[in-house]
Amino acid sequence: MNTLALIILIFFSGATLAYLSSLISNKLPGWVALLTTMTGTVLFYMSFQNEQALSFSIIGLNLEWALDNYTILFAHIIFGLGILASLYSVQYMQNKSQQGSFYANFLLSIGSMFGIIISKDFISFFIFWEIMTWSSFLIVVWNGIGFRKNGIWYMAMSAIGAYAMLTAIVLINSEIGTYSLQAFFNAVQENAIDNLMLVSILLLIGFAVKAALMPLHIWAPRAYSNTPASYTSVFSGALSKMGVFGMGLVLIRVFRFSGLQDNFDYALVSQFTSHVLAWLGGITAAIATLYALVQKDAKKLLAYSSIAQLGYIVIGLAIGTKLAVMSALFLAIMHAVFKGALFMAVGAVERQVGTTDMTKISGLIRRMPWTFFVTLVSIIALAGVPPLSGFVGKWMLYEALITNGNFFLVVVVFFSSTAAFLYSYRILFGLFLGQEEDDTAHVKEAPATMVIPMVILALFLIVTGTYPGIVFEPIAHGMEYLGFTDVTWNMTVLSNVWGDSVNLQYVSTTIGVAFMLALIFLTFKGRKGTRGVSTKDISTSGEIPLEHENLTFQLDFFKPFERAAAPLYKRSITKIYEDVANGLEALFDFTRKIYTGNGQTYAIYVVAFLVTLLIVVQNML
Amino acid sequence: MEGIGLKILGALLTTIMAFAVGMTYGGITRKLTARVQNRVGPTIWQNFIDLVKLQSKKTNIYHGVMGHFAPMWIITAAMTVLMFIPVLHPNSTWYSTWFPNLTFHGDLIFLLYMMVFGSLGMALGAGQTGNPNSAIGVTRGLSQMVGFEIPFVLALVALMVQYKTTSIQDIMAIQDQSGVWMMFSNPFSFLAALFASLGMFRYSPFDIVGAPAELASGPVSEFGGKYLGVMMTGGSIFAFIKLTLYVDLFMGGAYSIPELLIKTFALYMVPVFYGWVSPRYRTEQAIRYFWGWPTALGILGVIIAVW
Amino acid sequence: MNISPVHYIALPLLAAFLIPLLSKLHKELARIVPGLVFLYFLVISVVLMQRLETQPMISEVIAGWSAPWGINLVFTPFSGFLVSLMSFIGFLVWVYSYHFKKIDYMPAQKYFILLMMLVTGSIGIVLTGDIFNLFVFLEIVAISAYSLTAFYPGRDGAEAAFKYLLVGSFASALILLAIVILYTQTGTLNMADLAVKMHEVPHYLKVIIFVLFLVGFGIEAEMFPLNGWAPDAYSQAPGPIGAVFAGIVVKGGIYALVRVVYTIFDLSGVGTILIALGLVTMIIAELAALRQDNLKRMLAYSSIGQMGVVLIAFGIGTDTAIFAALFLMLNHALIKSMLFFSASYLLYNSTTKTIKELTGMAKHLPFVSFIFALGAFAIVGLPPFSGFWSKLYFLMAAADAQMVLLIITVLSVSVIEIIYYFRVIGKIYSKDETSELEPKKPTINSVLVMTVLGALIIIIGVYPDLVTDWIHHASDALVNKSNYIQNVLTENLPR
Amino acid sequence: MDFDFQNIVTISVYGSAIALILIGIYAVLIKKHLIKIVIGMSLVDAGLHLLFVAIGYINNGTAPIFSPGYEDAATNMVDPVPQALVLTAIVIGFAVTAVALSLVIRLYKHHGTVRIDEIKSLKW
Repeated sequence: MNTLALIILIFFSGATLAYLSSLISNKLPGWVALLTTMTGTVLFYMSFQNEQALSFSIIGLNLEWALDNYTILFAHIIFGLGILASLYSVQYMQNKSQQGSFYANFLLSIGSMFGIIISKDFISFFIFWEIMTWSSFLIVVWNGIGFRKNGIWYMAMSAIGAYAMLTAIVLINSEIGTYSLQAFFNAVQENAIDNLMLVSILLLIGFAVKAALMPLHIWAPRAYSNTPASYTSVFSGALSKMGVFGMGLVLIRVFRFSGLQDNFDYALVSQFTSHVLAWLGGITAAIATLYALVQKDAKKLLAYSSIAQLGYIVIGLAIGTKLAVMSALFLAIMHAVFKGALFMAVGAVERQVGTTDMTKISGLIRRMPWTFFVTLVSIIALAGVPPLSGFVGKWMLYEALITNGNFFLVVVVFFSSTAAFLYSYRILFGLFLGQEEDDTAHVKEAPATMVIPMVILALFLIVTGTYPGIVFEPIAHGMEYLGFTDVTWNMTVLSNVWGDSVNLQYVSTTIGVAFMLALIFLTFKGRKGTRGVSTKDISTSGEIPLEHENLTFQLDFFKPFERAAAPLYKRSITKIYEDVANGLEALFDFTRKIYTGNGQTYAIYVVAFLVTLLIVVQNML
Repeated sequence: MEGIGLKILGALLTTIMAFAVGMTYGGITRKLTARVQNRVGPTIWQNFIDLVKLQSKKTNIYHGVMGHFAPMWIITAAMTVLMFIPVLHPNSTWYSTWFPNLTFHGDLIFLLYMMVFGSLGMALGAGQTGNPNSAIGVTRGLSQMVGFEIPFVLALVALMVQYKTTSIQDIMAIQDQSGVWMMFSNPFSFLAALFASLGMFRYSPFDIVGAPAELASGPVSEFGGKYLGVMMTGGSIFAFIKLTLYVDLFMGGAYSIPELLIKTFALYMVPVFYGWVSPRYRTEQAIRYFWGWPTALGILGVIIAVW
Repeated sequence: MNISPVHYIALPLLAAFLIPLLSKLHKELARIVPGLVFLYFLVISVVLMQRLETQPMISEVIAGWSAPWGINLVFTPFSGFLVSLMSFIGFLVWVYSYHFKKIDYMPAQKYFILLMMLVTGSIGIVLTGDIFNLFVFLEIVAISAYSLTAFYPGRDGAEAAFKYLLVGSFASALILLAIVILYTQTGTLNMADLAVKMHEVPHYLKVIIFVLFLVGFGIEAEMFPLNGWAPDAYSQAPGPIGAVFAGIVVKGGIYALVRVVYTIFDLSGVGTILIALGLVTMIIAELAALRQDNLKRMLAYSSIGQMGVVLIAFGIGTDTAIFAALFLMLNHALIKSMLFFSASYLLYNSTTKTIKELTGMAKHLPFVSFIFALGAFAIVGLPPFSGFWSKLYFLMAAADAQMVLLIITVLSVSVIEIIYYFRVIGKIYSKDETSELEPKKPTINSVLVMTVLGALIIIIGVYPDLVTDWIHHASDALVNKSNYIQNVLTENLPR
Repeated sequence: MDFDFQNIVTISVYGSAIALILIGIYAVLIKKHLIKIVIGMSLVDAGLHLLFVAIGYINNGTAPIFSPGYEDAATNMVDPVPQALVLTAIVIGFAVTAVALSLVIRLYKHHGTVRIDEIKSLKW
């Protein structure tokens, strides 16, 4: 049997099995899920180097599945994160009810993500896309709380995206008579599609929803923050990358390498669209960052931060130069890693403490050191501070923007990355630093099966911070699939088109040496007699705080900044959407008043309709 | 082998010089400020004296791992940045013999990010001490940073876009060739950067981060002894770095140590002077300040650069 | 005994007559006999569909008069498709409602007889080849539908039934008038013959007749603005009857409309009218559904909306479009009846029947809630459930016809559909609060029915080829008008 | 010749058929009383039936029966089909009216009124 089909089958039957096993015991599904992801992953890694293809026909439509380098790149994200998340999940979900439905959807969404990337035709692409949507939707609403707020928006926005995509798909089919992706690309090359721009924009809308691009992002904060953390890491890490996956295909494969650049209209429109997208990405990043730093809930903060990070990725793809695309794909992978780790860490806090509200937690550093370590490393990567891998992606993005002449965009990006330090500090301080409260004194570190996946991700960030070439290799292959030729990369040196470069090995060596020197000095100087003190044991300007004096600082964390940036907070897009939705509903409510409930009115409608038709139709037919 | 040994020696020398210059400038500032305020003031060596005092004190308090790491992060960041910044002009004889440095080209983006590294460590350390005043100081500092980074980046982007390079050495070389300093050829960008430097040095009116009077020195309030000493060292090096960076970018770099000292001191006096005549801003006022004229100047600079 | 389409009509009529007598022997017979009839329906459907493999269609002459003089029943792949579907749904409804009024056998007897007549009438509409006969069957359907709507004395059934009747009587009057005019012009009532002689009719009269038919059948097909009765009737009739309305009765109306448009008339431009009407119907219905508090009314409006889509598909009129239309009808029949089945249990003890009362129902009724959710997923066209394929084909047809705006409109409305269906699911699965209602646990037979439907929806969704051949035959038969005429009129007509 | 008896009858039959239909429609659409509405519906039916029968009628035609001595009846007989159809339609109309009236009774019991505009518990 074909391995691709086998993997899909494994995930889908695993989903069924996980659901059924929950009827026996609530503990089983977690293990079933772990086993399934493991089998799938092992199967994939055993065979992904071989050429793989499968095609079959259903209801007269040809479906094709195949592996290529671009696919493999994303498959790494899906399987890597999938397996770690399912390992993490076993203990995380331990005491929760209804694990059957959770794990069934968990596996379904992982399986369908794999399905999306291996699809070489639009139909199976769309089918898997929708399965992914609804399975993730079911997890979003899985806890059954706040459905109206969280679930409906997700589903509605996803539906808008999916239907935009579906429109594009059927239009493509009506033009070229097939759903094959390859045929589509060929037709683009031959300029055989009349309304190519419409189709592309529709497709982009579809992908933009999943990539949470402004203004289609409003589902994301709620959806991300409402899912169990073991899934959120996949949701934000891998699932949102499906939007990136699709955007890459459209923006690069269609816009950049369509061979139609000589066609003036086409070039104009495609460039314009790319620019708009890039700016949308930038605005997304900026606004989402601003919203992230006023959040009180750690998960929500991370959710907004995900949106911001996806904004960077979209910018990279939209700019479309070699370096930009490389940075986008690199950031996509790194975002999957550090956001996966962060959500896991926050999930660990949630499990051990019971809440992710940062105004209620503080000072967990000594209680959960490993979790803190992971969070710290991931946050450093997220903030893009050297020597971790987040910096690599950021550097490439900046260089790409500057060398490409997008100088204002780079300022927007820089603004949002700088503001990102604020929320980075917020989450570190909010959860781990600050006063160690008595109510969290009993908290223990999360179990090993939860810590190990997080630590693996953190280590990955550290290693790729010095040797990003590990990740560049699959990216370069993937970019070749997209149409770039001779993509060069170096294991540890970053360089831009102007020839400027950064040698990461030097950087990390210097940092390492300096750090070690300082460490030795500080640790051994006057080490004897040093005593550790609690966070209560402080001197506020020489005053010793009283026993029950409140020393916790969590509320209104960045109030001064909020005040300074007040105009930017004034208009909430979510609010605009909600107003529009309410207005529409009122309009619809008015519409249905035509059904007055009086039988006679209905009879009058019949007669009136008859007369109207007689008049109108007489002229028409 | 010989090359590496020399390099390490050069690195040490650079560090020591940066430290000494930074400390001295701090001392001079204290003295000058006092004189302006009609006080006697400390000697200009007061910073060194303070440092010796701090290092000779025995530190009995251990605030936890982050508190322990915070000074290290600062000093690490300071040293690393120093290693990647051209202290002297590459063409100078001093450079090749005594300050070979570990520099490659001194990539600007890298430096921008590396400079944050220290603040982040500081913030984390301050956070762990549990003193709310420290955390408040940190949030103010970070917020203010978002403020002044905008004009600063705009200025840098203007340079990078205009001269199609992200390397400091290249920018210095360009100034060398044209014979015009960037502060004259790109005046708006220079002004924007200069305004940004006001925030960077955190003198009045942007000193609410440390807020000497009411917050017990803000982020560092819980640190003492060896920790505070190391932090001071790091801070001094950083002051030197910032000044050197500005000199490199806008004043054509320096060919010799005295030239460097003159240029940096001249630059250093700008925030100091500005501070003497200004009251303190609230954080949001500070941010608004940076997002106002400095940003406008920066944008103007970029537009001119692209033209 | 030779199996022929006549059995569809004759047997239930006989049974309806016999049931009161038989139930004197044993009360349970009143329940069992209709079931047997439905089962027999299934059997003859299978047999006749098989026979269609060898011959293009089965034209059954009644009372020895061959067409066009006598009344004949025509079993084409198209009508066969609908008849089988109706028989199947009818049978499921019977199984589902076997325990209906368990203790009270008199109402149960009425219920079953009326149910049987409802299904028979709809099947008759589809089978008959005679336009007046179609009218008669339409009236059989109507009268049983009125009675079933008013079945529960406690509810507002009578009101709904009266509105239905008021509008329905207009329908019958208009259709009758159309038939009268048609007869004066052509002198025949046989549909095939009518189609042949249609060109003799003056154009303006043709249009008038067409409009009369359109409005008349449009009432049964729930076309806007003729559908005011539908939500009332759906919500007031007993639960399973809602399924019958959505799954069977509407299909009869649509069939009649389509037969008139495609077979009898040769007017050009009808497609546009159908598209316009379908579009308006769909939009208004879905908008109305969005703000419904009453679950069954919501389902009814959704049903109307779906019928609008079917009309649009028929209006587009290409092969793909008709294929899509039939597929939509099939899916709608399966899914909507499943939704009605599950909704009746969800609302069992509720007095107001509002969505609000469903909060947290999933805790009490996990299976039924699951089925409802599955139905909702399928009806909004999420893959891999059966609704997806029909939607896809519909869109493909629209795209081939270059109707981009139409696609966008339909899909925008689909978003609304998703919103209101998922709201209900959200209520059901909400854990914020739970309903105080004591739900009735579903009986074993209803569980069976829902399982079968659910399984079918998933199976068709995963492997649509199971039914597509069938639908292809049906759509070919509908498109191929001359074939129909020729086959009905073959053996006779010394022209 | 213009105003012969047959013609007058024909015109008056058609006229009264149409009048009946119009009166019926008026009653259904305008009258608020349920019974009157039901009567209106019956009137529409009756008018239609009359119309149908009138169409099938031929002046001086014979009954549509083939019997000895009337072999040429086919040329001059009244069309039997409309009559057959009308018979069916009458039966249907009767059934519908019966159902309608029973519903009216039910409605009166349930709502305590027979005015259609007061029976609007199901709407929107």
